[in-house]
Amino acid sequence: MSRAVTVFAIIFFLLFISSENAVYAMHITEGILPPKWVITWFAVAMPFVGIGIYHVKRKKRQMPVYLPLVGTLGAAVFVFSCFPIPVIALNGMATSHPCGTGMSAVLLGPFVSVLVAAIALLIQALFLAHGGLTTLGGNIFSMGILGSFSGYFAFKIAQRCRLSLFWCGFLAGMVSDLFTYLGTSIELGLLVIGKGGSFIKATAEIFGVFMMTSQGVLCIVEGIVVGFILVFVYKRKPGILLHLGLIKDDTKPVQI
Amino acid sequence: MVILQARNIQYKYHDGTYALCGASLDIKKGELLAILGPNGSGKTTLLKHLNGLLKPETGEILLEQKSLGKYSSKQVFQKVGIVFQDPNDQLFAPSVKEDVAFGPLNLGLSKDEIARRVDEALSLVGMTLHANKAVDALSFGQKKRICIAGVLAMKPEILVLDEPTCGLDPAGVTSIMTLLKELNEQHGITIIMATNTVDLVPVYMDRLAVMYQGNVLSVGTPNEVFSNTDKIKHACLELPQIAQLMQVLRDENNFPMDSMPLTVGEARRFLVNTIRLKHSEISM
Amino acid sequence: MVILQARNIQYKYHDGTYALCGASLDIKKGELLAILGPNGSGKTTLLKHLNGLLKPETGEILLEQKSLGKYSSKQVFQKVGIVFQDPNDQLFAPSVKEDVAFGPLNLGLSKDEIARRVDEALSLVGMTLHANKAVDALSFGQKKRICIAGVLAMKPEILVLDEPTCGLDPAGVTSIMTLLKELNEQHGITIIMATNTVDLVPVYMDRLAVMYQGNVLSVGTPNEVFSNTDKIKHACLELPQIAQLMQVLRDENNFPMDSMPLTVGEARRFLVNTIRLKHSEISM
Amino acid sequence: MGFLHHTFSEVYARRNNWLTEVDVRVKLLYIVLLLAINLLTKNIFIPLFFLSVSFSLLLTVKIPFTAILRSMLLPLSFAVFILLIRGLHEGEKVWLSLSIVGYKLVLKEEGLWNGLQTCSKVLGGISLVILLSFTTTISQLCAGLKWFRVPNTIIDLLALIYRYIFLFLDEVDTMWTAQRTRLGYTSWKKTIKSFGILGGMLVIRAFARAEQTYEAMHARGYEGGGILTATLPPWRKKEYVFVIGIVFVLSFLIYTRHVRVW
Ligand SMILES: Nc1ncnc2c1ncn2[C@@H]1O[C@H](COP(=O)(O)OP(=O)(O)OP(=O)(O)O)[C@@H](O)[C@H]1O
Ligand SMILES: Nc1ncnc2c1ncn2[C@@H]1O[C@H](COP(=O)(O)OP(=O)(O)OP(=O)(O)O)[C@@H](O)[C@H]1O
Ligand SMILES: [Mg+2]
Ligand SMILES: [Mg+2]
Repeated sequence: MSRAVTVFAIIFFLLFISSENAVYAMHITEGILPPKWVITWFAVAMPFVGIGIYHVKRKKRQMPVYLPLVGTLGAAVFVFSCFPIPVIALNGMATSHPCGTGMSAVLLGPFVSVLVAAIALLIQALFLAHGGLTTLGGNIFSMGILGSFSGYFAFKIAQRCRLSLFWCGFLAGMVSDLFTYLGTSIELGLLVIGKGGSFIKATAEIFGVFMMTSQGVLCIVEGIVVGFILVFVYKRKPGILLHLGLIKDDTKPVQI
Repeated sequence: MVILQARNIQYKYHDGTYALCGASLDIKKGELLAILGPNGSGKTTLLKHLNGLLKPETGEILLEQKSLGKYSSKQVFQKVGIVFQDPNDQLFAPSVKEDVAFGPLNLGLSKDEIARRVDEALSLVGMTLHANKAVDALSFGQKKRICIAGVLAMKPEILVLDEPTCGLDPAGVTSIMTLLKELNEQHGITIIMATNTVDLVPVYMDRLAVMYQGNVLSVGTPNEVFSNTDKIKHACLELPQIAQLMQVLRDENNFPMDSMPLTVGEARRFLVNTIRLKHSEISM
Repeated sequence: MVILQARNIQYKYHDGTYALCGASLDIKKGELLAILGPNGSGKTTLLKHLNGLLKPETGEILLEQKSLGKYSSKQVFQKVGIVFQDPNDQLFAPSVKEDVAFGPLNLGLSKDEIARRVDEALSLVGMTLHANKAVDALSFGQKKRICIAGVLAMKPEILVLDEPTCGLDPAGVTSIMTLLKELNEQHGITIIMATNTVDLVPVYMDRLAVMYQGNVLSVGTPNEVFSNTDKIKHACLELPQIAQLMQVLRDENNFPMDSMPLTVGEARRFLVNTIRLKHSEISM
Repeated sequence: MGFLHHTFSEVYARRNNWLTEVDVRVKLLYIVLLLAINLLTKNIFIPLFFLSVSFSLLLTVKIPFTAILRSMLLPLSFAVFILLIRGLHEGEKVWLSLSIVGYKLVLKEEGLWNGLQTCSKVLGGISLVILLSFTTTISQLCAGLKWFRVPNTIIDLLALIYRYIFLFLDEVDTMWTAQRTRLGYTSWKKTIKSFGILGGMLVIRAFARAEQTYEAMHARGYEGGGILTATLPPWRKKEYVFVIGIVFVLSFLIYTRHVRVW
């Protein structure tokens, strides 16, 4: 059985790199989740989005520039997630695309990052046909919630451990990417429950497929790029990181 | 000698707009050529074809009589340097020196060679004193110069510039144009620049091409091109101010002219002569 | 009558650069005033003071003889509209209509009134047909027009523009300047614009102010200001092309001039007269 | 344009045709309800019916077949993946057993049937979404969402993000090109580094843009309120007809038990 999965992983992978659209592989496509899970995931996602809205509203009242700031940074993260990152995978070089949620969680905080991810997913679902409307809740769960919170905590913990800015960014990018794929795998794995399959086995298999096709390397590469980005911004405009609360104050120089 | 040649280039953007519809242009070695045209006429698109950044749908680009496809992109980028309109889009490194070194570094040169090239490029654009400054601390015109230095550090034979004077004050315009003229005359670099400012052209340029709606309407010396005023009007352009004055004088006041003066110097000579002529005519 | 007055404004940015060091300027009701100056001379900074976007460190702005501090910021924004240089910073709504409606919406007007104002503003700038278009489907010049419409929809008495013609082709420049002239003459809106293009000034402007290093060097009609060529040179500016020609003719060739012609029309009249004069002088 | 090939644009939605003129509220209502039916139905032909109707509707407004196909490519590969996984994992009855390069593959009937059902739902659902997106502009969408009481913060952010995506794509494209001409992408290592710089520039740009945009908004009286007017015309007869239509379709489907509602 596992051999069969390997073969299909390869077929799947070839299918992926052959299509120019191998972009948002981590999004679950419209129509795949049954009604029960559609409702569940929406129910899980709603509170987080709600808290995100509350955060934006509160901050906006204190400083009105916050709304356009979330808008432009959200757009920047979206564009970042379109970068064709080259990764070394099964059959040599291929390109894949970062999730970007790790970066947005670091820049905007986890709750606002969920909100931004939700909007990005809506835009992708509608205008790129990546993901879907009924699967929006599920995708918000994996990419928005898991991605944002894991990335955010990775960053904070790394900072607590006094790692340099680069490694903080690296961990945020890598961990959030990993968790996004894990979330997607769990959601797909849950589908076999009650159909005679084993949830753990299916999840592990799907996660394995993701990791073996380019996404495994992508996690590391996304980490490196996010690390580079933070260092670059720190070198050129440290005020930005200070303003967003990534680093504490100007007096103590951040290790690079 | 023709060094770079665009043959019948047609190009369509993703959204279906035809930005170029059969544009052809010959660029001679060592000349300073201006491409003039209204907004959206395809200047930037044509410039991006000249070093293979965009691939034409039909037609081809010949670099030294060989199709661009026969070169590796590294070779082409080394031979044809391009400077875009907004300097803020092109300065990546925190300091001036590092930014200029970006190209040579990617060429895989030795450290000494890189340092030499950076110094040389900076002195060419007259920015040696600013080598260690942060990029953000520079004025707009200085940033432009650093962009040019960054490309010069790769020792291109051809320099392509997109609206190098846009957004600069008159003194800045003069200084950039003088720099380009110097690079052209003293270092033999072929220069092609797109511009919207007609007044610059007769003063600095050897030849000019007029673009309109994705086509090259006419090519020639400023005198040749500007004497066909209908074509200029048709391309939504204007004559240089001096030429406008001379044109009314010729057409409405019947001043006799062999060729139309285009610069302040030419106009002055012409006017002084005319008056002297009238003078002597009458006193005879 | 002076409608807006800057008195001894001093302003320092966060990083410590003094962008304005005691600039003073009077703006008369109903005039079309240009602010000329090299890059970094503080034009944009001064304009941002005129409607209270920036607060001066010392000095004050008087709007209709009352200090700006005595108005609520909403009142000021309604009286003084500002259009920035880059239209992309100002057009944030997805469609033209919604963008123009943004100002009236914030004024708390009724839906009907908003719709009426949007239509009116769009027809003033001649963009009624584009009301439902998406903002990114417009050309640069069209975007500029929509920016102006967005401000006009708030019915300001004073319109402040930062380099409205930068990056436009000659036809675009003419069309924007004609629009401004029309708004000024037919609708009585006082207009203040910063610009780098000296050639525009004598053709369209009533008065001009020259800025240099955070100060206003001189104010007056184009004739007054441009006749002091030393000051212009000092401020890193140039005379308009026609004025340059006239200046050499006056200074080097001793053409007698009462006042220096600055536009094509004036120069033509002058030249024709001079020649006729010489003519009659001699034939007498 | 390199890496932005997959970028989207509203070119089709900005055209004028009878589908773009249908009221956005009606469209949203239809799409959401039809998506629900698509999900709930046990009948494999209903999603396929949606697929064919959506396709023919899009073809009537002259949207190129290839454009539709291109946007379906990724969901399609996803669907095939699901089909195969289910075919391999679920059920007992062997439908086909074959061996490829030494591996023995057993496809089972029940799994394949279930997979086929999911496949059809993917196709039906995606085609409905595409039908909406190819005929609705973002500003119509915002107005529609506002009418359905979606929070203002989401709508404002949706509009802002959508607007700035295009701007940043252009800017990033220029920067990327500039890096490329100075050989920033000639090896894997350089590429990663150049992307880091590009991303950093993007963040810095976003920050500067936010400040300039806020200034421009502030100068037009913005103090933290909403940013869209989003006015919709009142309901016309046509819209009422459409809404009554969907009610009939629903009751018919429930009556014929193609849709099982728990
Ligand atoms: N990225 C793009 N996608 C789609 N269309 C484009 C793109 N860039 C340019 N165009 C279109 O192609 C045409 C030519 O554009 P181009 O930028 O070459 O003009 P230009 O002569 O450089 O104008 P300008 O003086 O404004 O710089 C225009 O109609 C423009 O709208
Ligand atoms: N946000 C800022 N932070 C720090 N310094 C600034 C800022 N904006 C402008 N400056 C500085 O203030 C001075 C005046 O700038 P300003 O933008 O007003 O000039 P300008 O006359 O508008 O120039 P330009 O013709 O280039 O638009 C310059 O020295 C500039 O470097
Ligand atoms: Mg251009
Ligand atoms: Mg300025």
